[in-house]
Amino acid sequence: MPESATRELTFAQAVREALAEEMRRDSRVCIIGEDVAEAGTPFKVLSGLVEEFGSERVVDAPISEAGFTGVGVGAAMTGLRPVVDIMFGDFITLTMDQMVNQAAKIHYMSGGHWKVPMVMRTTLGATRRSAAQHSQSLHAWFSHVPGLKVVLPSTPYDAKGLLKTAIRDENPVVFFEDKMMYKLKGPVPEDDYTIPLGVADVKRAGDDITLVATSSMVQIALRAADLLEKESISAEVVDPRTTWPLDEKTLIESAKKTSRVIVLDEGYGRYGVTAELAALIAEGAFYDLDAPVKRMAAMHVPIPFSPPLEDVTIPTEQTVFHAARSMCKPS
Amino acid sequence: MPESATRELTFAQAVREALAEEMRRDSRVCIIGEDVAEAGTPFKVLSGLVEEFGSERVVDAPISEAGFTGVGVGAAMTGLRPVVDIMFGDFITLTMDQMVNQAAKIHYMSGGHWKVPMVMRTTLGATRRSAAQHSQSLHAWFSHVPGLKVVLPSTPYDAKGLLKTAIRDENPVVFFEDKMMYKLKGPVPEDDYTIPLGVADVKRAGDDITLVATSSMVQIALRAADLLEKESISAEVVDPRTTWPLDEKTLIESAKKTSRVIVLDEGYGRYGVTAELAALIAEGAFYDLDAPVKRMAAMHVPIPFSPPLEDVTIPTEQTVFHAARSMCKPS
Amino acid sequence: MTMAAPQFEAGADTAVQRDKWIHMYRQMVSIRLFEEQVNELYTRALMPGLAHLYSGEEAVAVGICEALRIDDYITSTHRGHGHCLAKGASPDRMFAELLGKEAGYCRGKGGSMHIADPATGNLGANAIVGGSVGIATGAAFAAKKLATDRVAVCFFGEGALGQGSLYEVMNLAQLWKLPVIYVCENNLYNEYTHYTETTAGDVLSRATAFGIEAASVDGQDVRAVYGIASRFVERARRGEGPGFLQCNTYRYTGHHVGDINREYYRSKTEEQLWKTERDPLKVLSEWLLAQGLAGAPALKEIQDQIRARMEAAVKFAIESPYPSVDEVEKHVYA
Amino acid sequence: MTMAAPQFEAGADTAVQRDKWIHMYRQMVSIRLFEEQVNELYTRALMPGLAHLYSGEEAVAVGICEALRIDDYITSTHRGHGHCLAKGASPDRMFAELLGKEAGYCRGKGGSMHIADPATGNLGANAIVGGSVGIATGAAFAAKKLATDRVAVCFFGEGALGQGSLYEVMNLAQLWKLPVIYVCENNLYNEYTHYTETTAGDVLSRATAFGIEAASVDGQDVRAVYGIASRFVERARRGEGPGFLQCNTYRYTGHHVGDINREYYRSKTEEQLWKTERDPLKVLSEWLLAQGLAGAPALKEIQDQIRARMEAAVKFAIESPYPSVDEVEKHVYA
Ligand SMILES: Cc1ncc(C[n+]2csc(CCOP(=O)(O)OP(=O)(O)O)c2C)c(N)n1
Ligand SMILES: Cc1ncc(C[n+]2csc(CCOP(=O)(O)OP(=O)(O)O)c2C)c(N)n1
Ligand SMILES: [Mg+2]
Ligand SMILES: [Mg+2]
Repeated sequence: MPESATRELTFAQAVREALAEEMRRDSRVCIIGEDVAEAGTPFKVLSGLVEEFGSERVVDAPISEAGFTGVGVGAAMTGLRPVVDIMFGDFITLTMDQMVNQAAKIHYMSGGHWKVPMVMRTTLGATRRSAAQHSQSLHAWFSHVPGLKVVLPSTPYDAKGLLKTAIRDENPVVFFEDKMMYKLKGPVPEDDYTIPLGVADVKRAGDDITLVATSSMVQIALRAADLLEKESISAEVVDPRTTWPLDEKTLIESAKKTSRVIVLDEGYGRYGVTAELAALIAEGAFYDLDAPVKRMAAMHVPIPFSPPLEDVTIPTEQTVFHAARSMCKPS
Repeated sequence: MPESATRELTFAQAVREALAEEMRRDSRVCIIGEDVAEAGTPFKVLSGLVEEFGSERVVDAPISEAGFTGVGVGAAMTGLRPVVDIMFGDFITLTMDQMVNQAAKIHYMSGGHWKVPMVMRTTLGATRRSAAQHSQSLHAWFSHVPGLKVVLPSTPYDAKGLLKTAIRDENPVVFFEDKMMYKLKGPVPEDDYTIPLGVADVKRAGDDITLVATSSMVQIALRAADLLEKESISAEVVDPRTTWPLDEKTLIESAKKTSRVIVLDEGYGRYGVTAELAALIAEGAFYDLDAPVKRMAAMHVPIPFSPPLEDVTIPTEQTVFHAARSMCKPS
Repeated sequence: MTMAAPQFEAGADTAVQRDKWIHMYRQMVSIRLFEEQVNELYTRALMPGLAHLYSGEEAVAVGICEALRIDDYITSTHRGHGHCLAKGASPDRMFAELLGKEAGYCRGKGGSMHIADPATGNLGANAIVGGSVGIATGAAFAAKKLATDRVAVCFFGEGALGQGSLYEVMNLAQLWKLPVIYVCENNLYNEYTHYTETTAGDVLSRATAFGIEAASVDGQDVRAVYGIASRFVERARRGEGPGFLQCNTYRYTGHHVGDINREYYRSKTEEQLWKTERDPLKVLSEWLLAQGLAGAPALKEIQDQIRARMEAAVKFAIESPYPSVDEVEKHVYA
Repeated sequence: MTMAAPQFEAGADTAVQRDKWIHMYRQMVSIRLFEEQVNELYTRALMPGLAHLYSGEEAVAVGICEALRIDDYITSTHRGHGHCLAKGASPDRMFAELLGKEAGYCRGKGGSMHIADPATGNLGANAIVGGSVGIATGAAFAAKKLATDRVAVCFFGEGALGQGSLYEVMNLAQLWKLPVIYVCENNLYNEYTHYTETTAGDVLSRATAFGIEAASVDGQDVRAVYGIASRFVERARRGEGPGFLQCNTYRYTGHHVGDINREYYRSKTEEQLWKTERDPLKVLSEWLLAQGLAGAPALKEIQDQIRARMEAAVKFAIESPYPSVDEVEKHVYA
């Protein structure tokens, strides 16, 4: 973290500040989405932006996710730098053609002649009692697609720095925010800063086991690490921060150092982010691992509404703690 | 394979026969898609079906993939067993909301009260010089989603038996056919038979290395095994046949037996099918593997049009042969 | 085309007619009081998550569903409690669902936005705006292929006019002459945005462009809704194809129960005007009184009965157990 | 509204006008002869994959693109060679692209269905039916925000009327008064299915429902297309919002070069009739001759020149090298 003065901001404030700064810096940056203007989105993440930048740059759209995502693609090709707001990550289903068949491929298909500098901001994360269509974490899909970059910030500091980089990037970038983290507070420098995409962050150093965690799971991993410390187990928490580009080196080095790894992600495990991370580490640290890489992710069920059911679908600090402990101290 | 008389059929004929037999068997089975009736689809897979079953059951639809997939979902809930035809796998982007937010979740969200017995048939596979929007293999996305089953047949025999099972299944099943395999011939029994979903098939037994391969990659793996044999390397080729349900046991047992594994899939490797298979095997056969599991899949680029470029994006018998040989006989 | 409320059907039995209107009154009161309890549950922090109340729009669901048979299908929305009750669901199992209890319609797995019930033809509420247009059209497709003479009604808010899939399925429905009726509940707002800011051109033309018969109706007048709905339903049942009905209505409270400060997007005066001038319960009860079909005490008694029923239903739900945790992995596959 | 071809503009310079029509004739001949070469390349197995020929539809692309400035935008389709040439692309680089060569517009990476060219405002052909409607609308959005006074034209076949995203973006375009023109090339067929089997209701109403000005025009008469297109383009450029233009036309050959036996979906008589009665080259050349604006030898000379140019372009493409294999991983990210 840079040395300038910092304040405590919430995750939502950090996102808003990143947008406001980039909009001041570059008049081509605009926002398109549902209820983004006066309402500032249901999570109030964008409050105040329309007041500063006007409704020409903070544009309320009809409920047409495919349509306005496509508008974002075309606008990005022709001189704007749109930030497209998809209210819930579950609605990216409606944008897959525009993101995958268009945005992701245009630069390549045109032999490098057109560029699509756009950002899609959307959410992930369960446990809000929002049921199966408002609780998914579908970032694995976009991570699978060449031409897209995928960002998963886990702190206010990372959110701000990564979002600014994403907006300045010349490619389509998908930025996933955990709904449950919007109120999380953390230090954010007052000065301008950015964080490069593709650089993992060791959120906590440790020796006995590596917890590779993304987005919402970083906080879970950090709390599990606290619990582990009380049992004299030293856990390293590594946050890739972007699933693409992916900082394979940092992940593998940590795995080699600790020789035990749990990978944690709130998406589904199967054919998901934990699969890639586990496969990568199992290959890259093959000769150093003392135990198989363990994957912890959303249970393979649609997210149920009923609270006691929903609560067991997602890894918690307790389940991570127990898993890590039994890897380190097999009974 | 059962003992009844067999004939040689092409993959396309096997698919057509499965559909015809199930349509004769059950009047609720119908087909909805673009150019499925008189045209019999661009690949002519459905030729003759409208003549036998009429345009009430083989229904030509407008170019509205989201719309008629949704119609399939609703029709499946209320008494039909629709087979929805999505001409190219690249167009599933348009159906993601209906498949993932609706079809996959309705049984669960309704507490088990509604069912969605539908099949989506679509394609995968590159090297037809069709460029980036007609060459993708996006089956990893659906494999990631609880509530869906995903079938990847690799021979005419499997195509017929698995499609019949898929049509009789009470859940939404996505059936991916490799475009390049439609003309592949193989023996198919004359009698009625089905193949359960979730049972891998050892396509060739071997001792030195396991090639786990899906769909189009099975033929590549078999040809590579032939080449390996000439070098006295005995390769086992295991075809999971369905990515969900997944026959983990057979995969892991083979890995334990040979202690070396290559996983092959024509989708993108990253965050894709090879990631899941590799992670699974690395975990399940952790103490038996002599080398890291090697993943071979589509290069992480949009599929280029230019033939010399397209050709290098997909594993071939040569690249698989070389990879396997160097795993077995490190130089 | 805007429809006026039908008067008594000439020559029909007056007592039967009266019972019908009184039944509709009961249904509307049920919805109103159900939603009052939901709000209460939210305020008392007894309900997990949020809910979108149907208060103010009762005449739409009731007017439409009374024109349907129990085996006809509906698809519903995030604002679905009204449709569900109007189609015949029981409040106790609905409250149980809202609280995530095993006795709920979906065993607690769906919650407010996903109530579904095969017994009343409810194909399910849907939390994706426009998410059910294909399902309703597909149910009509099956009804036609299976020759069951069932009809499907697709409820959606005017916000769903933004979703392209609506146009895809209207095209299919008209091409294939499917028995489906698209019911656009125009309550003026998509969440926090007035619909005129999101909706270009003319609403009915969006259906007539496909050759679909379309009409607008005063959604606060249950008799008007019922009248035009009956016409569309019978037409569809006869195989004459789909219909599109815009019901002009208003939601009394927030987009969801937590949407309390609404003045940045709509005025209190506007809300007040709808409540006092256009209240669907008032419109019907005044007519019933004026026609001498019911007296004030009888209507009061209906309200009391229903209030008691709702209180009992809430109690039932609160006291019901949650599903056991191993339910979580059931019903992923049939 | 169906538009007739404009006559000479009163008081305008006749020589200038003549040059304009002759230029359009050249452009149409270029497309026709380009496609002949493509078919030839396919038949001689020199072209990888397939291609969708624009023959028969030349007047649409040319009439529209002549109404545009070079810095205006177009998006195109799988049947895109005509749009590309009409917007000013050069045949040699197009053929090179069709053969997957490095000299191609996309360095061989796009092929027939993805030709794109910033220099002529070509945002790209698209192999997803309806896939570019958002892109064209977005280009108009940017033009408006950046106040460049550019206009975007979105070409699509009538098959794209089935795609919901078209309706989503038409709503946006009209709400935001964007300078975009949706050009529906109605050539009667979606692949192997007549469009009346896939298209309910009335085509123009699908745009007017959103308040968008819409017109139909004889797509075989380049002067008619040019006339109405100019009006729509100027209107859009003045900030008066989007337009929708249905151009009635016909593709002479198969859906793609490999679609040889077509009689199961359309008759040879129908094909013959369009070719003899409504050929766009013939319609324009007869008018030029009748008006005394050109003589038969001059027109013949144009054809010969262009044929020679196309042959040279094909030769260039055939002789050009493929990109080097390490290009495969370039341009995934900018
Ligand atoms: C595809 C999709 N986009 C956005 C949302 C978020 N959302 C929920 S309700 C709503 C507004 C719906 O307005 P309308 O359709 O008019 O229904 P109303 O709430 O007025 O009944 C929005 C935008 C959603 N649920 N689904
Ligand atoms: C989304 C999508 N669905 C289906 C296809 C396959 N397909 C390619 S062209 C075509 C027909 C297009 O018809 P139309 O839009 O009228 O264009 P035309 O070929 O007549 O110029 C179809 C169905 C596709 N490319 N994209
Ligand atoms: Mg509304
Ligand atoms: Mg056409």
